[in-house]
Amino acid sequence: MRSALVDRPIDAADLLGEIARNANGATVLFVGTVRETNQGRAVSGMEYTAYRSMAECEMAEILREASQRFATKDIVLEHRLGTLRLGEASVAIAVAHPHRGLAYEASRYIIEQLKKRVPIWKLEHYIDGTREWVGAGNVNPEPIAVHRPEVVTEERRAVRKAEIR
Amino acid sequence: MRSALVDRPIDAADLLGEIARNANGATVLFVGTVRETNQGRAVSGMEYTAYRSMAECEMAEILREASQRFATKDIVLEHRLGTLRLGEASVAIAVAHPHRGLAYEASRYIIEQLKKRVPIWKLEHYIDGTREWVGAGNVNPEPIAVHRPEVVTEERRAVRKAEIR
Amino acid sequence: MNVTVLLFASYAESLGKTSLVMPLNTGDTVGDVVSRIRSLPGAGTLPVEPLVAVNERYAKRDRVLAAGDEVAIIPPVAGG
Amino acid sequence: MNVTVLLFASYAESLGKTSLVMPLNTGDTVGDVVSRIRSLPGAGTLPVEPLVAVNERYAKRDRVLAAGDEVAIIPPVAGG
Repeated sequence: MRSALVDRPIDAADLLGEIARNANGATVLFVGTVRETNQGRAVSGMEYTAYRSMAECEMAEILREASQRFATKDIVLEHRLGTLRLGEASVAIAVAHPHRGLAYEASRYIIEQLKKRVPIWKLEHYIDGTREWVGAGNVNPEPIAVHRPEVVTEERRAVRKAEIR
Repeated sequence: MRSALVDRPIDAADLLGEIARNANGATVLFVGTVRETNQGRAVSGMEYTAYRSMAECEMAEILREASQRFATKDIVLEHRLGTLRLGEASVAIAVAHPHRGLAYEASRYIIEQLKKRVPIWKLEHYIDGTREWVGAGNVNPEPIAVHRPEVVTEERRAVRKAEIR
Repeated sequence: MNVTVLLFASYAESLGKTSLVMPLNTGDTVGDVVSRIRSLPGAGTLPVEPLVAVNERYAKRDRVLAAGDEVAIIPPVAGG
Repeated sequence: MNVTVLLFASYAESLGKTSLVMPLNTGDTVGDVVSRIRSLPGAGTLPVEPLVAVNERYAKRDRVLAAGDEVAIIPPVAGG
Protein backbone atom coordinates (compact mmCIF):
# COMPACT_ATOMS: atom_id res chain seq x y z
CA MET A 1 0.00 0.00 0.00
CA ARG A 2 1.47 3.31 -1.04
CA SER A 3 0.19 6.79 -1.78
CA ALA A 4 2.17 9.77 -2.98
CA LEU A 5 2.04 13.24 -4.43
CA VAL A 6 4.44 13.34 -7.38
CA ASP A 7 5.96 16.12 -9.45
CA ARG A 8 6.70 14.00 -12.52
CA PRO A 9 4.55 12.09 -15.03
CA ILE A 10 2.62 9.11 -13.63
CA ASP A 11 3.60 5.75 -15.13
CA ALA A 12 0.50 3.53 -14.98
CA ALA A 13 2.43 0.41 -15.99
CA ASP A 14 4.78 0.92 -13.03
CA LEU A 15 1.81 1.07 -10.67
CA LEU A 16 0.40 -2.17 -12.10
CA GLY A 17 3.74 -3.87 -11.59
CA GLU A 18 3.96 -2.62 -8.03
CA ILE A 19 0.79 -4.40 -6.89
CA ALA A 20 1.04 -7.58 -8.96
CA ARG A 21 0.89 -10.75 -6.83
CA ASN A 22 -0.08 -14.29 -7.76
CA ALA A 23 -2.69 -14.33 -4.99
CA ASN A 24 -4.73 -11.78 -6.96
CA GLY A 25 -7.01 -12.53 -9.87
CA ALA A 26 -8.24 -9.03 -10.68
CA THR A 27 -6.59 -5.66 -11.10
CA VAL A 28 -8.45 -2.39 -11.62
CA LEU A 29 -6.59 0.73 -12.68
CA PHE A 30 -8.19 4.16 -12.72
CA VAL A 31 -6.44 7.02 -14.48
CA GLY A 32 -7.72 10.59 -14.44
CA THR A 33 -6.47 12.76 -17.31
CA VAL A 34 -6.70 16.42 -18.27
CA ARG A 35 -9.67 16.89 -20.60
CA GLU A 36 -9.69 19.29 -23.52
CA THR A 37 -13.09 20.72 -22.56
CA ASN A 38 -14.83 21.45 -19.27
CA GLN A 39 -18.38 22.77 -19.11
CA GLY A 40 -18.17 23.73 -22.76
CA ARG A 41 -14.93 25.72 -22.46
CA ALA A 42 -11.77 24.77 -24.39
CA VAL A 43 -9.01 23.92 -21.94
CA SER A 44 -5.31 24.39 -22.66
CA GLY A 45 -3.86 22.85 -19.49
CA MET A 46 -4.24 22.36 -15.77
CA GLU A 47 -2.22 23.41 -12.77
CA TYR A 48 -2.49 21.32 -9.61
CA THR A 49 -1.52 22.57 -6.18
CA ALA A 50 -2.02 21.04 -2.75
CA TYR A 51 -1.70 21.43 0.96
CA ARG A 52 1.01 18.84 0.60
CA SER A 53 1.48 17.46 4.09
CA MET A 54 -2.25 17.21 4.76
CA ALA A 55 -2.99 15.78 1.32
CA GLU A 56 -0.43 13.05 1.96
CA CYS A 57 -2.08 12.24 5.31
CA GLU A 58 -5.55 12.10 3.79
CA MET A 59 -4.44 9.94 0.88
CA ALA A 60 -2.79 7.47 3.25
CA GLU A 61 -5.91 7.46 5.44
CA ILE A 62 -8.18 6.76 2.45
CA LEU A 63 -5.99 3.80 1.49
CA ARG A 64 -6.17 2.44 5.04
CA GLU A 65 -9.96 2.72 4.92
CA ALA A 66 -10.17 1.03 1.53
CA SER A 67 -7.83 -1.70 2.67
CA GLN A 68 -10.06 -2.52 5.63
CA ARG A 69 -13.37 -2.20 3.80
CA PHE A 70 -12.36 -4.19 0.75
CA ALA A 71 -9.78 -6.57 2.20
CA THR A 72 -6.66 -5.94 0.17
CA LYS A 73 -3.32 -4.25 0.76
CA ASP A 74 -2.39 -4.26 -2.91
CA ILE A 75 -3.24 -0.64 -3.55
CA VAL A 76 -1.19 2.24 -4.88
CA LEU A 77 -2.29 5.83 -5.44
CA GLU A 78 -0.38 8.66 -7.05
CA HIS A 79 -1.57 12.22 -7.61
CA ARG A 80 0.52 14.56 -9.68
CA LEU A 81 1.06 18.25 -8.88
CA GLY A 82 2.29 21.07 -11.09
CA THR A 83 1.42 22.03 -14.65
CA LEU A 84 -0.11 19.31 -16.82
CA ARG A 85 -0.81 19.26 -20.53
CA LEU A 86 -3.99 17.92 -22.14
CA GLY A 87 -4.20 14.15 -21.88
CA GLU A 88 -1.64 13.85 -19.10
CA ALA A 89 -2.54 11.79 -16.04
CA SER A 90 -3.30 13.75 -12.87
CA VAL A 91 -4.18 10.75 -10.74
CA ALA A 92 -3.83 6.97 -10.95
CA ILE A 93 -5.14 4.29 -8.61
CA ALA A 94 -4.23 0.63 -8.99
CA VAL A 95 -5.97 -2.02 -6.89
CA ALA A 96 -5.41 -5.77 -7.06
CA HIS A 97 -7.62 -8.30 -5.31
CA PRO A 98 -8.38 -12.02 -5.44
CA HIS A 99 -11.89 -11.10 -6.68
CA ARG A 100 -12.93 -8.49 -9.22
CA GLY A 101 -16.01 -7.11 -7.46
CA LEU A 102 -14.03 -5.80 -4.52
CA ALA A 103 -11.25 -4.52 -6.78
CA TYR A 104 -13.76 -2.33 -8.64
CA GLU A 105 -15.40 -1.17 -5.41
CA ALA A 106 -12.11 -0.27 -3.75
CA SER A 107 -10.99 1.67 -6.81
CA ARG A 108 -14.23 3.63 -6.93
CA TYR A 109 -14.16 4.28 -3.19
CA ILE A 110 -10.66 5.72 -3.38
CA ILE A 111 -11.31 8.14 -6.25
CA GLU A 112 -14.60 9.35 -4.75
CA GLN A 113 -13.03 9.93 -1.33
CA LEU A 114 -10.02 11.62 -2.90
CA LYS A 115 -12.24 14.06 -4.76
CA LYS A 116 -14.21 14.76 -1.60
CA ARG A 117 -11.49 15.09 1.03
CA VAL A 118 -7.96 15.53 -0.23
CA PRO A 119 -6.83 19.18 -0.22
CA ILE A 120 -5.79 19.48 -3.85
CA TRP A 121 -6.88 22.30 -6.14
CA LYS A 122 -6.75 22.80 -9.84
CA LEU A 123 -6.40 25.96 -11.81
CA GLU A 124 -7.83 25.39 -15.25
CA HIS A 125 -6.23 27.32 -18.11
CA TYR A 126 -8.35 28.03 -21.17
CA ILE A 127 -7.23 28.57 -24.74
CA ASP A 128 -8.67 32.12 -24.61
CA GLY A 129 -5.99 32.94 -22.01
CA THR A 130 -8.28 33.00 -18.98
CA ARG A 131 -7.98 30.72 -15.96
CA GLU A 132 -10.26 29.53 -13.22
CA TRP A 133 -10.01 27.63 -9.95
CA VAL A 134 -12.15 24.56 -10.51
CA GLY A 135 -15.02 24.35 -8.05
CA ALA A 136 -14.45 27.82 -6.65
CA GLY A 137 -16.24 30.00 -9.19
CA ASN A 138 -14.56 32.51 -11.44
CA VAL A 139 -12.69 34.46 -8.77
CA ASN A 140 -10.26 36.11 -11.15
CA PRO A 141 -10.78 35.92 -14.89
CA GLU A 142 -7.57 37.81 -15.71
CA PRO A 143 -4.45 35.84 -16.58
CA ILE A 144 -2.08 36.59 -13.72
CA ALA A 145 0.93 35.00 -12.11
CA VAL A 146 0.04 31.89 -10.16
CA HIS A 147 0.81 31.44 -6.49
CA ARG A 148 2.30 28.14 -5.48
CA PRO A 149 0.96 27.87 -1.94
CA GLU A 150 2.46 24.48 -1.16
CA VAL A 151 5.98 25.85 -1.46
CA VAL A 152 5.29 28.61 1.02
CA THR A 153 3.52 26.09 3.18
CA GLU A 154 6.74 24.17 3.63
CA GLU A 155 8.49 27.37 4.73
CA ARG A 156 5.65 28.22 7.09
CA ARG A 157 5.81 24.80 8.65
CA ALA A 158 9.49 25.28 9.36
CA VAL A 159 8.66 28.62 11.01
CA ARG A 160 5.91 27.03 13.07
CA LYS A 161 8.13 24.20 14.25
CA ALA A 162 10.81 26.70 15.22
CA GLU A 163 8.22 28.69 17.20
CA ILE A 164 7.04 25.61 19.07
CA ARG A 165 10.58 24.63 20.08
CA MET B 1 -13.35 0.01 -30.42
CA ARG B 2 -11.54 -3.29 -30.84
CA SER B 3 -11.82 -6.78 -29.40
CA ALA B 4 -9.54 -9.72 -30.08
CA LEU B 5 -8.50 -13.17 -29.01
CA VAL B 6 -4.71 -13.22 -28.80
CA ASP B 7 -2.12 -15.96 -28.53
CA ARG B 8 0.61 -13.79 -26.98
CA PRO B 9 0.97 -11.89 -23.69
CA ILE B 10 -1.40 -8.97 -23.20
CA ASP B 11 0.29 -5.57 -22.88
CA ALA B 12 -1.94 -3.40 -20.68
CA ALA B 13 0.05 -0.25 -21.40
CA ASP B 14 -0.53 -0.75 -25.13
CA LEU B 15 -4.27 -0.96 -24.55
CA LEU B 16 -4.22 2.26 -22.51
CA GLY B 17 -2.37 4.01 -25.31
CA GLU B 18 -4.82 2.73 -27.88
CA ILE B 19 -7.84 4.46 -26.31
CA ALA B 20 -6.20 7.67 -25.08
CA ARG B 21 -7.90 10.80 -26.38
CA ASN B 22 -7.94 14.34 -25.00
CA ALA B 23 -11.74 14.33 -24.96
CA ASN B 24 -11.62 11.75 -22.15
CA GLY B 25 -11.04 12.49 -18.48
CA ALA B 26 -11.21 8.97 -17.06
CA THR B 27 -9.74 5.63 -18.03
CA VAL B 28 -10.57 2.35 -16.33
CA LEU B 29 -8.48 -0.73 -17.00
CA PHE B 30 -9.46 -4.19 -15.82
CA VAL B 31 -6.93 -7.01 -15.93
CA GLY B 32 -7.77 -10.61 -15.04
CA THR B 33 -4.78 -12.73 -14.05
CA VAL B 34 -4.18 -16.40 -13.24
CA ARG B 35 -4.45 -16.90 -9.48
CA GLU B 36 -2.28 -19.29 -7.51
CA THR B 37 -5.26 -20.77 -5.67
CA ASN B 38 -8.85 -21.52 -6.61
CA GLN B 39 -11.36 -22.90 -4.12
CA GLY B 40 -8.53 -23.83 -1.83
CA ARG B 41 -6.51 -25.77 -4.40
CA ALA B 42 -2.97 -24.78 -5.43
CA VAL B 43 -2.93 -23.88 -9.12
CA SER B 44 0.13 -24.30 -11.35
CA GLY B 45 -1.25 -22.78 -14.56
CA MET B 46 -4.25 -22.31 -16.78
CA GLU B 47 -5.08 -23.37 -20.29
CA TYR B 48 -7.63 -21.27 -22.21
CA THR B 49 -9.48 -22.56 -25.26
CA ALA B 50 -12.37 -21.04 -27.19
CA TYR B 51 -14.87 -21.46 -29.94
CA ARG B 52 -12.82 -18.83 -31.66
CA SER B 53 -15.09 -17.46 -34.35
CA MET B 54 -18.12 -17.27 -32.07
CA ALA B 55 -16.10 -15.83 -29.19
CA GLU B 56 -14.89 -13.05 -31.48
CA CYS B 57 -18.48 -12.31 -32.55
CA GLU B 58 -19.72 -12.21 -28.95
CA MET B 59 -16.85 -10.00 -27.79
CA ALA B 60 -17.52 -7.53 -30.61
CA GLU B 61 -21.24 -7.58 -29.78
CA ILE B 62 -20.58 -6.90 -26.09
CA LEU B 63 -18.45 -3.90 -27.03
CA ARG B 64 -21.20 -2.58 -29.29
CA GLU B 65 -23.69 -2.91 -26.43
CA ALA B 66 -21.34 -1.21 -23.98
CA SER B 67 -20.65 1.57 -26.45
CA GLN B 68 -24.36 2.33 -26.81
CA ARG B 69 -25.24 1.97 -23.13
CA PHE B 70 -22.33 4.00 -21.80
CA ALA B 71 -21.71 6.40 -24.67
CA THR B 72 -18.08 5.84 -25.59
CA LYS B 73 -16.24 4.20 -28.47
CA ASP B 74 -12.91 4.26 -26.68
CA ILE B 75 -12.95 0.62 -25.64
CA VAL B 76 -10.53 -2.21 -26.27
CA LEU B 77 -10.81 -5.83 -25.11
CA GLU B 78 -8.27 -8.61 -25.44
CA HIS B 79 -8.62 -12.18 -24.20
CA ARG B 80 -5.65 -14.49 -24.36
CA LEU B 81 -5.81 -18.17 -25.32
CA GLY B 82 -3.30 -20.96 -24.74
CA THR B 83 -1.25 -21.91 -21.70
CA LEU B 84 -0.74 -19.19 -19.09
CA ARG B 85 1.51 -19.13 -16.06
CA LEU B 86 0.53 -17.82 -12.63
CA GLY B 87 0.14 -14.06 -12.62
CA GLU B 88 -0.18 -13.73 -16.39
CA ALA B 89 -3.08 -11.72 -17.79
CA SER B 90 -5.89 -13.71 -19.38
CA VAL B 91 -8.11 -10.73 -20.15
CA ALA B 92 -7.78 -6.95 -20.24
CA ILE B 93 -10.42 -4.30 -20.84
CA ALA B 94 -9.59 -0.63 -21.23
CA VAL B 95 -12.35 1.99 -21.35
CA ALA B 96 -11.92 5.74 -21.62
CA HIS B 97 -14.74 8.22 -21.15
CA PRO B 98 -15.21 11.93 -20.50
CA HIS B 99 -16.66 10.96 -17.06
CA ARG B 100 -15.46 8.35 -14.59
CA GLY B 101 -18.81 6.91 -13.54
CA LEU B 102 -19.62 5.62 -16.99
CA ALA B 103 -16.06 4.40 -17.53
CA TYR B 104 -16.34 2.18 -14.43
CA GLU B 105 -19.81 0.97 -15.41
CA ALA B 106 -18.79 0.12 -18.97
CA SER B 107 -15.74 -1.79 -17.74
CA ARG B 108 -17.83 -3.79 -15.29
CA TYR B 109 -20.52 -4.48 -17.88
CA ILE B 110 -17.98 -5.86 -20.33
CA ILE B 111 -16.26 -8.26 -17.91
CA GLU B 112 -19.58 -9.53 -16.52
CA GLN B 113 -21.03 -10.12 -19.98
CA LEU B 114 -17.81 -11.74 -21.15
CA LYS B 115 -17.90 -14.19 -18.28
CA LYS B 116 -21.56 -14.96 -18.96
CA ARG B 117 -21.65 -15.26 -22.75
CA VAL B 118 -18.32 -15.63 -24.51
CA PRO B 119 -17.51 -19.27 -25.35
CA ILE B 120 -14.12 -19.54 -23.68
CA TRP B 121 -13.13 -22.35 -21.34
CA LYS B 122 -10.30 -22.82 -18.93
CA LEU B 123 -8.58 -25.97 -17.88
CA GLU B 124 -7.03 -25.39 -14.50
CA HIS B 125 -3.80 -27.28 -13.77
CA TYR B 126 -2.97 -28.00 -10.12
CA ILE B 127 0.40 -28.52 -8.55
CA ASP B 128 -0.62 -32.08 -7.61
CA GLY B 129 -0.72 -32.88 -11.35
CA THR B 130 -4.50 -32.99 -11.70
CA ARG B 131 -6.54 -30.74 -13.93
CA GLU B 132 -10.12 -29.57 -14.11
CA TRP B 133 -12.37 -27.68 -16.50
CA VAL B 134 -13.45 -24.65 -14.50
CA GLY B 135 -17.21 -24.50 -14.05
CA ALA B 136 -17.81 -27.96 -15.46
CA GLY B 137 -17.10 -30.18 -12.47
CA ASN B 138 -14.27 -32.65 -12.23
CA VAL B 139 -14.95 -34.62 -15.40
CA ASN B 140 -11.54 -36.22 -15.62
CA PRO B 141 -9.12 -35.99 -12.71
CA GLU B 142 -6.34 -37.85 -14.53
CA PRO B 143 -3.62 -35.82 -16.25
CA ILE B 144 -4.17 -36.52 -19.94
CA ALA B 145 -3.34 -34.88 -23.26
CA VAL B 146 -5.40 -31.77 -23.81
CA HIS B 147 -7.64 -31.31 -26.82
CA ARG B 148 -7.42 -28.00 -28.63
CA PRO B 149 -10.93 -27.72 -30.01
CA GLU B 150 -10.48 -24.35 -31.63
CA VAL B 151 -7.88 -25.71 -34.05
CA VAL B 152 -10.14 -28.53 -35.17
CA THR B 153 -12.99 -26.04 -35.33
CA GLU B 154 -11.17 -24.07 -38.00
CA GLU B 155 -10.69 -27.27 -40.04
CA ARG B 156 -14.33 -28.20 -39.56
CA ARG B 157 -15.46 -24.80 -40.72
CA ALA B 158 -13.46 -25.20 -43.91
CA VAL B 159 -15.10 -28.59 -44.43
CA ARG B 160 -18.53 -27.12 -43.78
CA LYS B 161 -17.99 -24.27 -46.18
CA ALA B 162 -16.81 -26.74 -48.84
CA GLU B 163 -19.96 -28.84 -48.25
CA ILE B 164 -22.23 -25.82 -48.68
CA ARG B 165 -20.59 -24.80 -51.96
CA MET C 1 -28.65 -33.59 -45.42
CA ASN C 2 -26.16 -33.08 -42.59
CA VAL C 3 -25.22 -30.71 -39.79
CA THR C 4 -21.80 -30.30 -38.27
CA VAL C 5 -21.78 -30.57 -34.48
CA LEU C 6 -18.90 -28.98 -32.56
CA LEU C 7 -17.86 -30.08 -29.09
CA PHE C 8 -15.57 -28.15 -26.75
CA ALA C 9 -13.65 -28.38 -23.51
CA SER C 10 -15.19 -30.87 -21.05
CA TYR C 11 -17.76 -32.08 -23.58
CA ALA C 12 -15.09 -32.74 -26.19
CA GLU C 13 -13.08 -34.64 -23.62
CA SER C 14 -16.04 -36.73 -22.44
CA LEU C 15 -17.12 -37.67 -25.93
CA GLY C 16 -13.54 -38.09 -27.16
CA LYS C 17 -14.02 -35.85 -30.18
CA THR C 18 -14.28 -32.17 -31.06
CA SER C 19 -16.70 -32.43 -33.95
CA LEU C 20 -18.95 -34.83 -35.79
CA VAL C 21 -21.20 -34.75 -38.82
CA MET C 22 -24.75 -35.83 -38.10
CA PRO C 23 -27.54 -36.68 -40.56
CA LEU C 24 -30.54 -34.35 -40.38
CA ASN C 25 -34.22 -35.01 -41.06
CA THR C 26 -36.47 -32.22 -42.30
CA GLY C 27 -37.85 -30.30 -39.33
CA ASP C 28 -35.19 -31.49 -36.88
CA THR C 29 -34.60 -28.99 -34.09
CA VAL C 30 -31.68 -28.15 -31.83
CA GLY C 31 -33.37 -30.32 -29.19
CA ASP C 32 -33.46 -33.32 -31.53
CA VAL C 33 -29.74 -33.05 -32.25
CA VAL C 34 -28.93 -32.64 -28.55
CA SER C 35 -30.95 -35.78 -27.74
CA ARG C 36 -28.96 -37.75 -30.31
CA ILE C 37 -25.66 -36.43 -28.96
CA ARG C 38 -26.68 -37.38 -25.44
CA SER C 39 -27.21 -41.00 -26.54
CA LEU C 40 -23.56 -41.31 -27.64
CA PRO C 41 -20.98 -43.08 -25.43
CA GLY C 42 -19.35 -40.69 -22.96
CA ALA C 43 -22.15 -38.12 -23.14
CA GLY C 44 -23.18 -38.67 -19.53
CA THR C 45 -21.79 -35.27 -18.47
CA LEU C 46 -23.96 -33.36 -20.94
CA PRO C 47 -26.94 -31.76 -19.25
CA VAL C 48 -30.42 -32.37 -20.71
CA GLU C 49 -30.52 -28.81 -21.99
CA PRO C 50 -26.99 -27.60 -22.67
CA LEU C 51 -26.31 -24.20 -24.18
CA VAL C 52 -26.31 -24.49 -27.96
CA ALA C 53 -25.17 -22.13 -30.69
CA VAL C 54 -26.21 -22.38 -34.33
CA ASN C 55 -23.89 -20.69 -36.81
CA GLU C 56 -22.08 -18.90 -33.96
CA ARG C 57 -25.20 -17.50 -32.28
CA TYR C 58 -26.92 -18.87 -29.18
CA ALA C 59 -30.08 -20.69 -30.26
CA LYS C 60 -33.18 -22.00 -28.54
CA ARG C 61 -34.09 -25.67 -28.22
CA ASP C 62 -36.96 -25.42 -30.73
CA ARG C 63 -34.86 -23.80 -33.47
CA VAL C 64 -35.33 -25.79 -36.70
CA LEU C 65 -32.03 -26.67 -38.35
CA ALA C 66 -31.07 -26.44 -42.00
CA ALA C 67 -28.53 -28.37 -44.03
CA GLY C 68 -25.00 -27.16 -43.41
CA ASP C 69 -25.78 -25.48 -40.09
CA GLU C 70 -22.94 -25.47 -37.59
CA VAL C 71 -24.33 -26.63 -34.24
CA ALA C 72 -22.07 -26.03 -31.24
CA ILE C 73 -22.75 -27.61 -27.87
CA ILE C 74 -21.41 -25.04 -25.39
CA PRO C 75 -20.14 -26.18 -21.97
CA PRO C 76 -20.46 -23.69 -19.08
CA VAL C 77 -18.33 -20.78 -20.24
CA ALA C 78 -15.40 -19.70 -18.07
CA GLY C 79 -13.65 -16.82 -19.78
CA GLY C 80 -11.99 -14.00 -17.95
CA MET D 1 0.27 33.56 21.61
CA ASN D 2 -0.14 33.06 17.86
CA VAL D 3 -1.54 30.67 15.28
CA THR D 4 -0.35 30.29 11.71
CA VAL D 5 -3.13 30.52 9.14
CA LEU D 6 -2.56 28.94 5.73
CA LEU D 7 -4.44 30.03 2.62
CA PHE D 8 -4.61 28.10 -0.64
CA ALA D 9 -5.70 28.35 -4.25
CA SER D 10 -8.59 30.79 -4.78
CA TYR D 11 -8.48 31.99 -1.15
CA ALA D 12 -4.74 32.71 -1.36
CA GLU D 13 -5.33 34.60 -4.58
CA SER D 14 -8.22 36.65 -3.19
CA LEU D 15 -6.38 37.61 -0.03
CA GLY D 16 -3.06 38.08 -1.84
CA LYS D 17 -1.13 35.86 0.55
CA THR D 18 -0.61 32.18 1.32
CA SER D 19 -0.12 32.46 5.06
CA LEU D 20 -0.31 34.83 7.97
CA VAL D 21 0.40 34.76 11.68
CA MET D 22 -2.54 35.79 13.82
CA PRO D 23 -2.64 36.64 17.54
CA LEU D 24 -4.74 34.25 19.60
CA ASN D 25 -6.75 34.88 22.79
CA THR D 26 -7.31 32.09 25.27
CA GLY D 27 -10.41 30.13 24.25
CA ASP D 28 -10.44 31.32 20.65
CA THR D 29 -12.07 28.81 18.32
CA VAL D 30 -11.73 27.99 14.64
CA GLY D 31 -14.85 30.09 14.11
CA ASP D 32 -13.22 33.13 15.76
CA VAL D 33 -10.17 32.90 13.50
CA VAL D 34 -12.35 32.46 10.42
CA SER D 35 -14.34 35.57 11.37
CA ARG D 36 -11.16 37.59 11.65
CA ILE D 37 -9.87 36.29 8.30
CA ARG D 38 -13.18 37.23 6.68
CA SER D 39 -12.78 40.83 7.82
CA LEU D 40 -9.52 41.20 5.86
CA PRO D 41 -9.43 42.99 2.49
CA GLY D 42 -10.12 40.59 -0.40
CA ALA D 43 -11.84 38.01 1.79
CA GLY D 44 -15.20 38.50 0.09
CA THR D 45 -14.98 35.12 -1.63
CA LEU D 46 -14.61 33.20 1.63
CA PRO D 47 -17.86 31.55 2.70
CA VAL D 48 -19.12 32.13 6.24
CA GLU D 49 -18.20 28.57 7.16
CA PRO D 50 -15.30 27.41 5.01
CA LEU D 51 -13.68 24.01 5.50
CA VAL D 52 -10.90 24.32 8.05
CA ALA D 53 -8.09 22.00 9.05
CA VAL D 54 -6.11 22.27 12.26
CA ASN D 55 -2.69 20.63 12.24
CA GLU D 56 -3.53 18.83 8.98
CA ARG D 57 -6.86 17.37 10.10
CA TYR D 58 -10.33 18.70 9.31
CA ALA D 59 -11.70 20.49 12.36
CA LYS D 60 -15.08 21.77 13.50
CA ARG D 61 -15.99 25.41 13.97
CA ASP D 62 -16.08 25.16 17.76
CA ARG D 63 -12.62 23.60 18.04
CA VAL D 64 -10.59 25.60 20.60
CA LEU D 65 -7.16 26.54 19.29
CA ALA D 66 -3.79 26.34 21.06
CA ALA D 67 -0.62 28.33 20.55
CA GLY D 68 1.33 27.13 17.51
CA ASP D 69 -1.63 25.43 15.85
CA GLU D 70 -1.55 25.42 12.08
CA VAL D 71 -4.96 26.53 10.85
CA ALA D 72 -5.65 25.96 7.16
CA ILE D 73 -8.62 27.47 5.37
CA ILE D 74 -9.51 24.91 2.74
CA PRO D 75 -11.18 26.03 -0.52
CA PRO D 76 -13.49 23.55 -2.25
CA VAL D 77 -11.16 20.65 -3.06
CA ALA D 78 -10.78 19.61 -6.69
CA GLY D 79 -8.30 16.75 -6.86
CA GLY D 80 -8.49 13.94 -9.36
